[in-house]
Amino acid sequence: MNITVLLAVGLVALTAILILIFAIIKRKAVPSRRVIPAIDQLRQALDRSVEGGTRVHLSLGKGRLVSPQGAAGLAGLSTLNSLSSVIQSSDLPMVTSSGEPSLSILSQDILRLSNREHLGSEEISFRQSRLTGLTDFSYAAGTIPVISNNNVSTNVLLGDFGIEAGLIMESALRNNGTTVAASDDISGQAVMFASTGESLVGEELFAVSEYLNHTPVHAASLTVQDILRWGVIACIFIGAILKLGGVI
Amino acid sequence: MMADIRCQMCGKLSSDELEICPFCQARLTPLHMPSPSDDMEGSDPVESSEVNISERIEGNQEADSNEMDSLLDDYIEIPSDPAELEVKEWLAGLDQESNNEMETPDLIPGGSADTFGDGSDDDWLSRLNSQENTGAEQVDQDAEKQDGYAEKDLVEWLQDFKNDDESERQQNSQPVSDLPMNDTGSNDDWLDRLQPIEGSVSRDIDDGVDITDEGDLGDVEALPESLQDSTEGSSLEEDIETPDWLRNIQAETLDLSEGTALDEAQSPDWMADLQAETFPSGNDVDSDERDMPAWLREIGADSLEFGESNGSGTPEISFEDTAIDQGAGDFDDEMALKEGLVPPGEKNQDIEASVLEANDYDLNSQVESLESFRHGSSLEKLSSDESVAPGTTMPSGSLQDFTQAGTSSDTPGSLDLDDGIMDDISGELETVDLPEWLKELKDPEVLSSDELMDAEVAKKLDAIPEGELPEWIQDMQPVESMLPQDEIVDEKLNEFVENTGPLAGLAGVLPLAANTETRHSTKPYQETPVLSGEQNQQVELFKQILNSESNPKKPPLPVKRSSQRLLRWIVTIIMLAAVLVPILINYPVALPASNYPPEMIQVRKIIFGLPNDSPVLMIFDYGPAYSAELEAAASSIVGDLINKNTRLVYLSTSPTGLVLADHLMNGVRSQGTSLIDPRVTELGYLPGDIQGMASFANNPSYTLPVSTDGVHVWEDTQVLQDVGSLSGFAALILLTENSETARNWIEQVEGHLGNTPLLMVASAQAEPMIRPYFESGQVDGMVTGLAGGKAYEQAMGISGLSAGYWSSFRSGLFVIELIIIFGGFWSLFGSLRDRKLTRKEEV
Amino acid sequence: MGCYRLHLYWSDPEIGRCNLKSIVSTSIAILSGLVVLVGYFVQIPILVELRSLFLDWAVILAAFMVFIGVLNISIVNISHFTSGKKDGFFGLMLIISMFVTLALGLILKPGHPIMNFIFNSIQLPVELSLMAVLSITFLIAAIHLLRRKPGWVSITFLVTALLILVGTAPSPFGEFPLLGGFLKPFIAQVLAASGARGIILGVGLAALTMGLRILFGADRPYGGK
Amino acid sequence: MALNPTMEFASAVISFLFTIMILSYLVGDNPLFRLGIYVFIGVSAGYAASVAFQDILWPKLFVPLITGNSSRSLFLWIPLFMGVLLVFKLFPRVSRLGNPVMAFLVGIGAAVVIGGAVLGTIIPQTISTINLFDLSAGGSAVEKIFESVVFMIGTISTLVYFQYTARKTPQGAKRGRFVELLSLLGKIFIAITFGVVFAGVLTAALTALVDRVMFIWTFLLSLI
Repeated sequence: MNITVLLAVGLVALTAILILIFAIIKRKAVPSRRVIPAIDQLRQALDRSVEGGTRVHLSLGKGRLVSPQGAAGLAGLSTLNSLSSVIQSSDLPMVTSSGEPSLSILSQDILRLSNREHLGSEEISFRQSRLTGLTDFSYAAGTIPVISNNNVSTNVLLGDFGIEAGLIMESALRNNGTTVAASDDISGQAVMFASTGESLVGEELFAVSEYLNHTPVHAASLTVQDILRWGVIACIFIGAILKLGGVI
Repeated sequence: MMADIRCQMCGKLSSDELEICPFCQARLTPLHMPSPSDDMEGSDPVESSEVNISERIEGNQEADSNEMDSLLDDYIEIPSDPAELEVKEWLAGLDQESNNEMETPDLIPGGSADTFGDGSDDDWLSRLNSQENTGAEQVDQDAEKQDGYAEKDLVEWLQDFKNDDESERQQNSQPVSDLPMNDTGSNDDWLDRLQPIEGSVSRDIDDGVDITDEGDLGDVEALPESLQDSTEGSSLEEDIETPDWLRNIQAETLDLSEGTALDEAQSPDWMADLQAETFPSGNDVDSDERDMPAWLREIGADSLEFGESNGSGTPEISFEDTAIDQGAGDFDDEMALKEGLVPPGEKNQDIEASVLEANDYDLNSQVESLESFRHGSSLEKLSSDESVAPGTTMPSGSLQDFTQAGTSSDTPGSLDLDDGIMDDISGELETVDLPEWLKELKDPEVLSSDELMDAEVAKKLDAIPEGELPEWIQDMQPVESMLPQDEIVDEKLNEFVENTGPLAGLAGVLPLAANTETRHSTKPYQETPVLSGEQNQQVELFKQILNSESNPKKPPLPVKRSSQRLLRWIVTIIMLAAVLVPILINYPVALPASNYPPEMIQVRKIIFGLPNDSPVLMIFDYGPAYSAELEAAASSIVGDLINKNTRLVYLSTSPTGLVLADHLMNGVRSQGTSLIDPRVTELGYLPGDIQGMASFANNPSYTLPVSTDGVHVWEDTQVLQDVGSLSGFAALILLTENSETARNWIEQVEGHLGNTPLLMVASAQAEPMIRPYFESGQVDGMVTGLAGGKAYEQAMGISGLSAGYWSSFRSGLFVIELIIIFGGFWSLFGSLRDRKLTRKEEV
Repeated sequence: MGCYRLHLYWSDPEIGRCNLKSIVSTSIAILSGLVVLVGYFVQIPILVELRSLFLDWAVILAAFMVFIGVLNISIVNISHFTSGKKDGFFGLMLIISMFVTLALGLILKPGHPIMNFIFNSIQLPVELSLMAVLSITFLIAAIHLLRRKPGWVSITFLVTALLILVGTAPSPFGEFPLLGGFLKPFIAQVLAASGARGIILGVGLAALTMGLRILFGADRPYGGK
Repeated sequence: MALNPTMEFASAVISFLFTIMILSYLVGDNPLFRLGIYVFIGVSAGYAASVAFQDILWPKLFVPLITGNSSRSLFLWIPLFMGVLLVFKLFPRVSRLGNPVMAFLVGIGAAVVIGGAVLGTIIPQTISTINLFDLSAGGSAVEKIFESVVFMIGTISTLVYFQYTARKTPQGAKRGRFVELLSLLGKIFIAITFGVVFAGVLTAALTALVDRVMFIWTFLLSLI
């Protein structure tokens, strides 16, 4: 087992232990978090949608489940889980779109469960959780009618998006909708930064569900991320000094 | 039941066996035989009206209290007619009456003490909403046209009252017909008598506020509402000093309200209750007058009653007139000042305003309605202040019963409740119930409150021996010391000599007339100390809550779709022109690329150094959307590879990669950049993303054993027989637009390449993420985008696909730069202008 | 099911009822994940074999997923068409084009000239055209950026983009040697690359905790949570 | 495999029509555009499904099951069964039957995410940042140190920008001054990164626009 693998095992084990510890010890505490303007804007947009009886649209991206991009899709699903309970009070049920069949199926499960918890019925329409395409651009193009035909006023893009997200955001703009977007892909993030009022950057994509709906485990994972962040910074700093000194 | 008797002088309880109060030596039992109605405690309205007098006196000012107390005492001490016999019993039953209050249901939501805690403003609002619903139901009942009031038709509060007094009515073994409210039947009687009066009232109101007889039920129904409202409203006047003996009465009675101190925090609460009571009108009022809020009709009715009385020209009435005007003015200014709800001068329009605005249930209009109601109630208060004679107050007993029925034990201060009742009495007197005993004193026809008052006062005063000044009056001398400090006793008062009643021949006493003169100077004293700073804050907070509720959250400014479309069209036309013009005018395409990037130079070196017939692996991992850019970047590289007669083997981890590779090869052929036919082998599609990459990197011949033609390429001497692994290739070229795909490939093949160079043809959008791998040496060379392709062609001295795009690309790029510059400035100035406008609006 | 919070896991009887079902799924997720994860790090033959086997199954299931996606798209668009909703006709066109392409692909294989013809005639030009539309869309977005969120961050963004664009190709007025030769490489290779690395590292950390939450059974999208 | 001239012309005509349909979106959303994207969605889905069958299911599942040559053929019945269970996800009443399969995929996906994050991102990116300070790589030492320091500051400050933990203050959650300062710097680096990437996106999209305009022009010329 080489040094890289050892480091990897140690990092994974450390992260797992820290998450468990913080989830148990701090389970009753609500940690203080920095303000993320995009998430505040999302809350306001959700309020307006619920009050205005318009629809909320969540797009989960195209990240395949069994791939490194799957994390973004899973983060989107986690957010959907938080959103679905909020949106239940709206006149119109929220609609989701995705470019990956597995995400579509999982989002249907989440919406079905949410309906059962809040409305006592598992009935959801396939139209409510749609697979709009099987390739990047067909997915984005297929989302355009979802936005323009469903009285959508709030668009949330959370997942793995490339520059094709520009089509979705353009459609939202043409329908006077509010868009809050996040992607794990930097090209997608750059496009979202330019096209939306407030966009989530980088790892903020993974923090949305905790900001919207606090749970001990999600809170612990954010805290652990902060700890690891400084660990990585320390490694870079010390490693750079050692490298300059010729030690390593 | 009658264990104790409350002394009307000191208010303390004494045994019913005593005749003289041990505390103040006042006579407790009147000199007469008990009447059959002795058992009727708590059920007689006049009884509570006595309490009303004392309590109202306490609630107003000491001077009044002393004076009225004297009248009251005489009236008790020297009974002269059957009505007075009953008066004593009512007095005796005061405790019982109060105890009944304990059992009455809470018809004044929000009156509980705990709602004042923490200034829980949200609670008012929630109660407001709950009241809204109940209010709506009441108005629905209003809408029902009814003949008389059968028990089933009694409105909610009346039903509650009825239930509460059920036990007492049970005790009425022998109903006394001359007592109102002694059973349900009598209850109906007075209500029936109310009908015609209401009709006249309605007609009177028609001049001011248009109400038809259909609203009668609403009138009757609204009575307790107004009572409750007045009750709460009068609770604002509790900062007044009260003499000890009155304090005792107050203390005794206040126990009923579970010690709810009359703190200033009550203000929002009663406002909430008032607000809630007005909701029926807010909900259901439409152009149909019958839906007009009941309390509103009362105001109209009472005001007009006073107006009518003015016409009769009796001195009190003329006085009342002025008092009303002044009081009303005071109240409106005061309200406008305190609550800022309605500017001064608009008070007379409030009623109409509330009715008109009630249609769309605007909470602000509800508040205006509330103010207008208070305006009305103030008129009644003033008038009742003038009519302090017992006769005036007696009829209010029935109202008192209603009120007690409609007052919860936790209503802040039942004394206020009675104040409130008194406020309404003078207004209701002519229109509402005249007890039988009172009718016996008069002609059959209905009398005005003032006539009633005169008759009663005259009767009581005549019964008092002349020249005798009761000792309790002496105890209370000097009168000036009991007057409010700000009250000036003018000389006329001292010169005044009483010529009737028990004070006949005495000067300087406080006759009714004198009292009425001082009334003016005491008005502000009565009305002014209403809201404290905290209460004002709470009123303001309440207003803010109402406004925040009625004003929806501002959504972001909607995008002007027309301007958006126009801008889009303009930009589209400009861009199409910028791209098309160079083609039309045959713009020279041989313009040099910006520079030769080092990563491109590395690619050129490596391609140039490849031996002939060497195997080169190409991985096509881009989507159709990027085919133009990547084909432009890669076509000349592929052309060079073909010219070197390399064995091109390609695969793809993208489902469309292979067909795009085909498209590229065909493009290269059509471009004619290659001199010979390419030796191309298609390994096929590599599924599984990173797993597939890893698998192929570990063991390519196992992962993709055969080509798409079904040839076992790894065993074919013409293709890959000499290549067992990735390190066996002369070069590995990855064409991708996705930095993640690039990263995955780099990571997976890194350990298997050996000396095989890894080159990359990438989209310009992925360059910043891929470049670090070139910087770190993980990637040996890179061509990025059209510019990179053009630079490569230029370096190789060929004119390929990118050269064909170059002139249009350059032109389009230049226009984009200009649009970004000018558009950016335009937006910047626009946003600055918006900021200025926003600031101006804020200012 | 409601059994998505660890601390609720055993409390609610309704939850308890559904736990049995969710526990099976959760156990499968955790076990399969652990096998693959340990297989990354530890080279125990059986684990490596299992990991490889599971990954192969995942690839096959992903292919099944594509067909489930096709069915999903069909159901939605058929319902659009039958219920006479807006775009119902287009939905019908979608289904026809999808099944014609699928049938030809199953019969002729994707590499066949007919399949290439369909691809080159429809998918390729449409995607390129959508990309062309995006060029206008992004340009308009850049124009509105300072109006939408004025501030130095947006200005930095636009100035950087402008510098890179100017450095990409010489302008009609000639070339800016300093820009193309030094400034653009420095911005792209140092400033932008460092920022990109910071973002990628952050996303990596977040992905790590995200994956662990699933292996803990805290996040269970397969059960609806 | 090249097409014959007739097929090529037909392909060009259809390409032209679809290009016009999609570009009409620049004028506004319209039925032509809708028709274009719906057909496009159908074709792309059909193509992807046919690739999934021809390149994955057939060679990796059905052929081994039919021929039984594969040593793993016994194990292939399991994914086949799981695939059948997945179909139940389309039917709400029995969709729970597919949950274990989804759980399997999610679990494997989570492991892949963790492995990719640790072995593919965190450790390599950290190491390569450290390696920037390797002066033995050649080049001017001062220039290299300067670039490496700037690079490290950019990476660190960008990382710090994302820190979530903050202190509770009367004005709300606030981070420490030092962290705020670093995150401010990180914001600049992020803006620069996005600016560079956005420029790349614009040029990539512009290339597509140029390609389409040139295609339309050449097609129209070919008609004349």
